[in-house]
Amino acid sequence: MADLRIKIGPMEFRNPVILASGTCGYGAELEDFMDLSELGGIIVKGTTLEPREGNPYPRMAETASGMLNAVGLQNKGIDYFEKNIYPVLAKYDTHVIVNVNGNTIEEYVELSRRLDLLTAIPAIELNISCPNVKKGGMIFGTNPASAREVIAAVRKVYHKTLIVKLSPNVTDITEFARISEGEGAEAVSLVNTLLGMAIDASTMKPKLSTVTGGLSGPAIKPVALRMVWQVARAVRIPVIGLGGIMNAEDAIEFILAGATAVQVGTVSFINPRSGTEIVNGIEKYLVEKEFDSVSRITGIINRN
Amino acid sequence: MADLRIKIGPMEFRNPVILASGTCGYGAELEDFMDLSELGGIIVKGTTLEPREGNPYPRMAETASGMLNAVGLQNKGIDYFEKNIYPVLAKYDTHVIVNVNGNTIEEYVELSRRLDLLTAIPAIELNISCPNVKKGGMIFGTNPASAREVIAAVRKVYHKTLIVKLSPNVTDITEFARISEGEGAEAVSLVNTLLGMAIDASTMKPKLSTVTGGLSGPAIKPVALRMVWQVARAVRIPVIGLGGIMNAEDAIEFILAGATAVQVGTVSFINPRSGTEIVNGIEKYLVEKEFDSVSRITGIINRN
Amino acid sequence: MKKRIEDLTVTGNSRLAESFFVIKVYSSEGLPEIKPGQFVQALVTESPSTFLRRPLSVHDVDPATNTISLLIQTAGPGTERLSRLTPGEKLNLVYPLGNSFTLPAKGERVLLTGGGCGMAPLLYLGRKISESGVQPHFALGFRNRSRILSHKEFTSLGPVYLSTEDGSEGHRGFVTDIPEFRNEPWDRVYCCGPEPMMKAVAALCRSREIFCEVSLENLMACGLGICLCCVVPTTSGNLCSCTDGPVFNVNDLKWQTSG
Amino acid sequence: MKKRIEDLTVTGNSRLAESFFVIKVYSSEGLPEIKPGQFVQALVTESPSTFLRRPLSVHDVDPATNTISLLIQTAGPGTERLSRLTPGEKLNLVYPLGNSFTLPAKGERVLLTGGGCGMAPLLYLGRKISESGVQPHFALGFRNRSRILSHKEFTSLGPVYLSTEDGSEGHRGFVTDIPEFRNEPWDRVYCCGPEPMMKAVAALCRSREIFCEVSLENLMACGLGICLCCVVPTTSGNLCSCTDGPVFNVNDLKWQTSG
Ligand SMILES: Cc1cc2nc3c(=O)[nH]c(=O)nc-3n(C[C@H](O)[C@H](O)[C@H](O)COP(=O)(O)OP(=O)(O)OC[C@H]3O[C@@H](n4cnc5c(N)ncnc54)[C@H](O)[C@@H]3O)c2cc1C
Ligand SMILES: Cc1cc2nc3c(=O)[nH]c(=O)nc-3n(C[C@H](O)[C@H](O)[C@H](O)COP(=O)(O)OP(=O)(O)OC[C@H]3O[C@@H](n4cnc5c(N)ncnc54)[C@H](O)[C@@H]3O)c2cc1C
Ligand SMILES: Cc1cc2nc3c(=O)[nH]c(=O)nc-3n(C[C@H](O)[C@H](O)[C@H](O)COP(=O)(O)O)c2cc1C
Ligand SMILES: Cc1cc2nc3c(=O)[nH]c(=O)nc-3n(C[C@H](O)[C@H](O)[C@H](O)COP(=O)(O)O)c2cc1C
Ligand code: FES
Ligand code: FES
Repeated sequence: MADLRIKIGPMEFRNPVILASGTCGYGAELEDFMDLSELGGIIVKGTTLEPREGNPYPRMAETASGMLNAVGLQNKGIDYFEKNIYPVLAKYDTHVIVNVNGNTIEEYVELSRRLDLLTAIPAIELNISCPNVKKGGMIFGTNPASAREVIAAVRKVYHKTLIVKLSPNVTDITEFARISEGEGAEAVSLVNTLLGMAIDASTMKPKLSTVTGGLSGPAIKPVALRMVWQVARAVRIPVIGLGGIMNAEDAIEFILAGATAVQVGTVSFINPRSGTEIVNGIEKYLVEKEFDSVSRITGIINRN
Repeated sequence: MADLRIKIGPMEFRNPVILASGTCGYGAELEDFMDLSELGGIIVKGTTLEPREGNPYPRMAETASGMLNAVGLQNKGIDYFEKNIYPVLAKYDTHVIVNVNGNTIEEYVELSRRLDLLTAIPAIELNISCPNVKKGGMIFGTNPASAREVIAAVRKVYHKTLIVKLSPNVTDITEFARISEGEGAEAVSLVNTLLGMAIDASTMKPKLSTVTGGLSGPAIKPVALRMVWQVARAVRIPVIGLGGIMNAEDAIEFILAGATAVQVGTVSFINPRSGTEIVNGIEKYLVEKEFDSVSRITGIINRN
Repeated sequence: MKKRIEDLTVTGNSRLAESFFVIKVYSSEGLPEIKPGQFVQALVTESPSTFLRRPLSVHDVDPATNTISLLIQTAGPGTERLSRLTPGEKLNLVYPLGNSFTLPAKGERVLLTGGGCGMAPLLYLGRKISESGVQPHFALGFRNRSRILSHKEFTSLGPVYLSTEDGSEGHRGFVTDIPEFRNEPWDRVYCCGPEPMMKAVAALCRSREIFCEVSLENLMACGLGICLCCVVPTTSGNLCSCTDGPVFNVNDLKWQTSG
Repeated sequence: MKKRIEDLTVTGNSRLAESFFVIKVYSSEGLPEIKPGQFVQALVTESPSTFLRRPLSVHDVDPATNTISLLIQTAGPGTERLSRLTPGEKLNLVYPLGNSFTLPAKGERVLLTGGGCGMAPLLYLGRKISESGVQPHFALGFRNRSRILSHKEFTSLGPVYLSTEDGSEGHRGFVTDIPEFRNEPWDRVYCCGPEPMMKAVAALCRSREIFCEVSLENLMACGLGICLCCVVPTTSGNLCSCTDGPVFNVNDLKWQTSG
């Protein structure tokens, strides 16, 4: 038995495995495959103040060891969320975190304020890195001044655990991590998708209705791992690592690089019970290597 | 028969397929597999003023649909190049381009000056994007002011075709393309490798001696294609696209996105005759689609 | 009906025609209830360019032997690999997924129409309709005689009308050109096939006010309603074709706008 | 000697021991000249996690049947896939690659030593040495009796001395503990095996001033000298083990510094 518990700000997580936003719906969709209470937490779908229809179909293209998506934050808005989804989420025996999105700082702030009041949501993940919307999203996450402004504004109204989700589409991701830390975020999560594109040579057209989209899956793991390693050395707040994790070994690599916790995203499309399999795999690894807790291996490659 | 010829600055290329630097040695290594004169050109190994030993072994790690390398510009320096390699290259019936690297602006300038004198080298590719060296390299390619300075300095002493090779590890690659254009480069090539990393969970150690390295191969194709598309819309000079091209279809996608020419890199490790196969595949595609020249499809996805 | 992820065992793989084949897989756990129109998400192993699962309609179910049939057309590397499955190999499925066709009421006149791999869901649908005491009729369309798939099992359930584009067998033209389709007073039409076929069928049914359900084949990543990639514009906004579909009543689709 | 890229046909796949197997492949074009110590770069298909080719030593060559043998140990997904090759399948190779062992002069006393998949190049080397009129001796090391590979073909070429780490067969210990190795006046020692074994052999040979060549198994991307990933520090700087090697005289290696 190894101790898998980890802490992020004031929150204790049963284990370091969290389902990533936009890849686990509201959790219920995966309940046939695993017991959500065996996970560290789930981060539900990207949510906005107003309902959004998202981008036109086609929104998806398969790529080498990965996929592009251009969903564009389709969701029913916070009113619907509060009334119809929150009551269900409130019953889950795992941390439920909401991924917060906006076109403007005001929208981010208003949404965060509303979520601050929902007692069963102990944390939000501020998404300043969505590449699939014209306004907001990645624009905040790729400009240091805008990032600082939106994080500071949300921090003022949001009193629980604030996680900032960073974009990999930047020259120096540690700059954004330091800004997050400086503005009082309890943690950063990285990476969101890499901006990519696919073309169908036979039709001579882009495969996505939006031309560009977000690349996820194992293809991006080397880049994500590098960024997690860089950020873990640059800030003291916990780093939540993700990007291409397919199994426990991948998750462990992120932890060795310095991640306190990990998120699993695209893999859920291929193996809808991967979340709990990864929890079990991490435990098995620790036992085999004779570590009594996951914290013993966090960032171990940086220790000497 | 389709006309495959393309132009870059004053140079006419037989076809748009060029072997990428660092992945084709000095060309001779691939002559058993293909006739170099059937290619548009070859860009030989990254060259520096002084000889370099490169980074310690291990320098390579396989990743999902790609690989990381941390070669670190191992080469024998320009003196050796002039004496022993240039005479061989001078006999090739294809464009031979040298990939130019330095720790300092002075080194870039001095090397370019020397190459300006070598009549059989019609162009250089200024590598401001190598992620595998501590000094120089990507540092120039990720800071707009430094990029401008080094390009301007080289432009002053180099009178033939100047291609600037851009780094994908930036927030906005079009900025660097515009700087290259503004400082008088005849073309830009992109992308160099993405900065990545790999860890061996069993040994709990990084797989590369340098921890981080450059990611290449199909994994990065969606990102490379997106950047080529962005840059082709941002500048008027020709764009040479590369990153993850494995076959003619991939090459065509880059051309459709706006690339005037393409480079083939990592694929040569797996299929050492891919260069000419891609030339033939592009021709076949054009014939099937009834285009009389490759220029008819360049950037076609942007035309309406 | 709980969804599950399970390794099933291939018990058969038979070629129907150039590029079409039927795979049979056996569940040692015992099959769950599967409704007509539902689909599976198949994991393709040993195909380096196939990253995601592949959605495939349930072609037939034999509860007695706990066997599912899949009718597959080779379209690319994923289906190509599936075409080489041999008895004894495992096929990992996430299933059963999606909604289902609405069964007819007693006494209704129903036509099941489709072509190519769109025939896949129609056999099981026909079987269920037949079991409910209603006689299914089938209208199947093909490019030409050599592309016609064996349809013995359809014939055993009800009358089959054929069309080929070149008239080399059955009626010349599309399924919508089959006289029985145009002239008989159908109460319900069910359709699965290439998009142009489904749109033509939908247009015909609308004009004659016939109840019509189609099964869409939108690109899917998850099949579970968690990626929102498979959306289709409907009168109630963008819906997931993997959970709200793949079966839609054509009156709910905004086809006029999407293509 | 021109390198080529060619689809060869698998004509045999036999298991030698738990996780070791020998693949035979046939060249319909006729084999080029292959020197002992050279290797091939094998393309692994149908293994999604195997992106690069896999370097494998030439284990044996039969010019009469245009057949190459490869002795392979299952180490991960790539070799695992190769272990499932069946006769008739194609195996795409880039070959012949690398330098080769230096053959002994008439009358020299030569020992070929290795263990595990390091035995691979020693059979063909032994055959070539034998053909040149020199008697090869073999010293083969294994973990224990159950890991010993069949070595009939070695025995047919010359005396074979065995060691096992636990003494369950042959001499207890490593190859360097075999009395014949330690005591006989060898002129040349050739070695291929795990790095610790090669270092021990090299140390012994250096101390006794015996000519010693080792075949390195550095990680390779290209095998052609174009990626510079496979370097080994030598007295003449970093050299590519794929073109300047894989065979090196131990006196040229800077092993003391690299680990
Ligand atoms: C709900 C549903 C049920 C399906 N049922 C069946 C079935 O019973 N039998 C069957 O043979 N096929 C069926 N399909 C289609 C099948 O999923 C695709 O043919 C398959 O995914 C192609 O995979 P591939 O790797 O072979 O080809 P790829 O290389 O992925 O694709 C080859 C070509 O097919 C196109 N394509 C891929 N997927 C789809 C799709 N979903 N719709 C339209 N075009 C596509 C691609 O754009 C490409 O042009 C179904 C699809 C859905 C969504
Ligand atoms: C010149 C040369 C000749 C070789 N000859 C043979 C041979 O005749 N028979 C044989 O079985 N193997 C040989 N090898 C080693 C063989 O190439 C590797 O075992 C193989 O590439 C592993 O591939 P994989 O996908 O099965 O395992 P992977 O998943 O790639 O690797 C599994 C494990 O093996 C390690 N590994 C991979 N490649 C090497 C390597 N080159 N050296 C050391 N460790 C490695 C990895 O780090 C990992 O820990 C040779 C290697 C070289 C360079
Ligand atoms: C279909 C899809 C939808 C996504 N939606 C969101 C989202 O709403 N908010 C967000 O922060 N990230 C979103 N992401 C990004 C993932 O949470 C994750 O950061 C990314 O996919 C990289 O991780 P992975 O490779 O494990 O999938 C989405 C990813 C995918 C594939
Ligand atoms: C082993 C290796 C060495 C490389 N060396 C150089 C180099 O010296 N100079 C350079 O500009 N790019 C170098 N590159 C980058 C490639 O030229 C190319 O930009 C990159 O690999 C992306 O293309 P690909 O995916 O087709 O390989 C190297 C790449 C690899 C894999
Ligand atoms: S395929 Fe993912 S939501 Fe439908
Ligand atoms: S493996 Fe590429 S140079 Fe040796």
